[in-house]
Amino acid sequence: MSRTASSWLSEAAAVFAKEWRCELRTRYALNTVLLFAFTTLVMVSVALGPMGVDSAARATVLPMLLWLILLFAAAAGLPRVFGHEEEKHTATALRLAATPSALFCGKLAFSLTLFAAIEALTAPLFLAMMQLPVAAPGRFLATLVLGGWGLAAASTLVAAIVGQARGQSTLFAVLSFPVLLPLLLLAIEATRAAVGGGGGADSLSRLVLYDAAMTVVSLMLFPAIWNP
Amino acid sequence: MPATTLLEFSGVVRAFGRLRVLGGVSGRVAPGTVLAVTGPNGSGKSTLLKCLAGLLAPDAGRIDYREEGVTLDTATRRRRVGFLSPDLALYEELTVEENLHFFCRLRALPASRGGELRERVGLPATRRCGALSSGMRQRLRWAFALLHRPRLLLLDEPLEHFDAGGVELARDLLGEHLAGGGLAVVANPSRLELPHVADRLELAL
Amino acid sequence: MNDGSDWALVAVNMIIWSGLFLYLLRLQRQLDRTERDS
Amino acid sequence: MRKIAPWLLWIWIMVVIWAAFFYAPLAEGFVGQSSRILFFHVPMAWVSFVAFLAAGAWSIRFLAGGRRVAHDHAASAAVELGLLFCVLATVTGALWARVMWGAFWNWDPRQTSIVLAMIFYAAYLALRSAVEEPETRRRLAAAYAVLGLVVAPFLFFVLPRLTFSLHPDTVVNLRGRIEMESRMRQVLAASSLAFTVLFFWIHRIQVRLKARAERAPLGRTRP
Repeated sequence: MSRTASSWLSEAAAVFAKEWRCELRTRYALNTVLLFAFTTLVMVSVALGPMGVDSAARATVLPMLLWLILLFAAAAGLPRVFGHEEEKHTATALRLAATPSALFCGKLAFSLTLFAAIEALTAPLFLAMMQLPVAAPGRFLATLVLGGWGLAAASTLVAAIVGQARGQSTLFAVLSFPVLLPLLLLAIEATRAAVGGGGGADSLSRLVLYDAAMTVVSLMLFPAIWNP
Repeated sequence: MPATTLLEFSGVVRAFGRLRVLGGVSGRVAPGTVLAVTGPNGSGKSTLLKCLAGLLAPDAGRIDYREEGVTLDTATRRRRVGFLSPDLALYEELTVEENLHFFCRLRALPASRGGELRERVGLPATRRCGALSSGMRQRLRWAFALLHRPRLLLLDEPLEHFDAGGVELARDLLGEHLAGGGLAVVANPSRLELPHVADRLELAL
Repeated sequence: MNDGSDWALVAVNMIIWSGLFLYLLRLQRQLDRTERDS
Repeated sequence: MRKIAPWLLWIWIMVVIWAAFFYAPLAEGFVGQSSRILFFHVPMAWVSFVAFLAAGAWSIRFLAGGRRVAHDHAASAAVELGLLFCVLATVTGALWARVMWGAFWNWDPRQTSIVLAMIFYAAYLALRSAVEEPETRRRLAAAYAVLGLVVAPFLFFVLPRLTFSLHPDTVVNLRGRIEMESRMRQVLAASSLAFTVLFFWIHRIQVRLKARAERAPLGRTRP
């Protein structure tokens, strides 16, 4: 089995395809996450409502709400990315057949696309329900992409660690929040700038820095987590 | 068959917490032969096979596996061996064909290889693994283990859930593997009645 | 606003630091004792 | 030498305390004497950061260098000690905030980031207790500590710079560009060094105690 780049890429693609095929069959993560995001959205908008937050604070408070909703949606759907493999003993077959780095990239791609789906649904709804005008749509989109990337990368790595421990759901929250919160603060800053709330101009560059560091460290660390 | 292909392990120790499951086990398997590992439940058969497969790091001891004179490190060995065990499972929500196709892609094998083995072990293509009987699941494990034509087979309880037909299939598959110069370590091979058993390893509690 | 709390504050830090030092001594003694026993 | 070494450190500490009061001048804009806390609060935060870096470094050695148990002991001891210094830094920071701005806690970015660091490394200990199998526990804990090498610098240096910080940035910022009188800087350096020596000394002893506990378990073995 030569380790050419193309076979590595097809391995990662195979993992990605398998993840989505299993997901669409069981619809486990998708349902949980979308239901979760939607109910939180409704709750928040009912509680706060367009008039609930006075206009001055809107541009600073609402971005925080958006990202909290996205964070909790991620925490609902992403931790099982590796957990179900260990529980159902399919992890042994994967350890025998897959290259760790390709496996991680396939799983990361799945988390990214799943999270993109969450954002694609939640963000527009949030803006509509909150009637929040966006001054710089391009920057807003960039923040969603970069914030989503960081969230997915960190969650996938923590999911790999938690996959092999007891009491996974609580452990995932405990382990992932301190990793995700700095990213969240950056994303909120950048979102404020995008919505026109001013400030946080260089948050985008810090987001890129955090995402890159998180992705590189995850790739290097995953073999140590995955191999016995 | 040149002896450049050989599995040798010596002084393999493995404990779980303070429970010492393997206390310095040794053995040697040459091409075309089988090492039969027997012993009561909990004597460490599965643990030994997992260590040999590289799925479990031994606390002490040496595992040396050479293929055509090239010694393989643990990570390479793990992906070259054919491993079968009762707690190995494939994806319930995927069909037999999709499962085998997935592992063919992981191992950079043509999809036809999956189909070929599926027919050899007699499994329907489009049934979901979740809906397979335990005997059929065991046949699928054999297909998974032989998918990439491994030189070394590590079989833990290979006949579990098998009826007479299953035992017949296992004997043929293992016979072909050994005739082709393959090596095998088999735990609890009682009903296999293998002529090729060259060596026995009795594990005590 | 200076109601002497600044001195109290500085004193707390002194206490913390010497506490750490005593912790060091206690550990050192504990280690010597275990090494002597075995 | 072993007998008198601790007392050499004690003398050093005494000298630093004396210097903090009589050698270094008072910084302006502080309530009375409170600026002197600078020589104690800042080193505590600095040492907790050093501890977390050390834990990451030992974890890399553990993962890359044959997964030796001694490295795992060193990493977990560094985290435990780092957490202690992190708590102390947070407490002294809150006390200072109380004296300076009348409120113990105002979620100032620097306070937020040190608490996040505390949560992260408390999570490291939670992870260690959640995995029974010793080999897996060490491997996963080491991986998380290496992840900390990305998170901790971000928390200690990047995050506090995010929004306006009540913290007297002009006087105190860990990035080293400390605009202070040279004499204050000298005392701070001496104090930080003393704290760091104290950390590594306690750490060395704890590692040996951990190794001894694992070899001849006196009843309870450490996680």
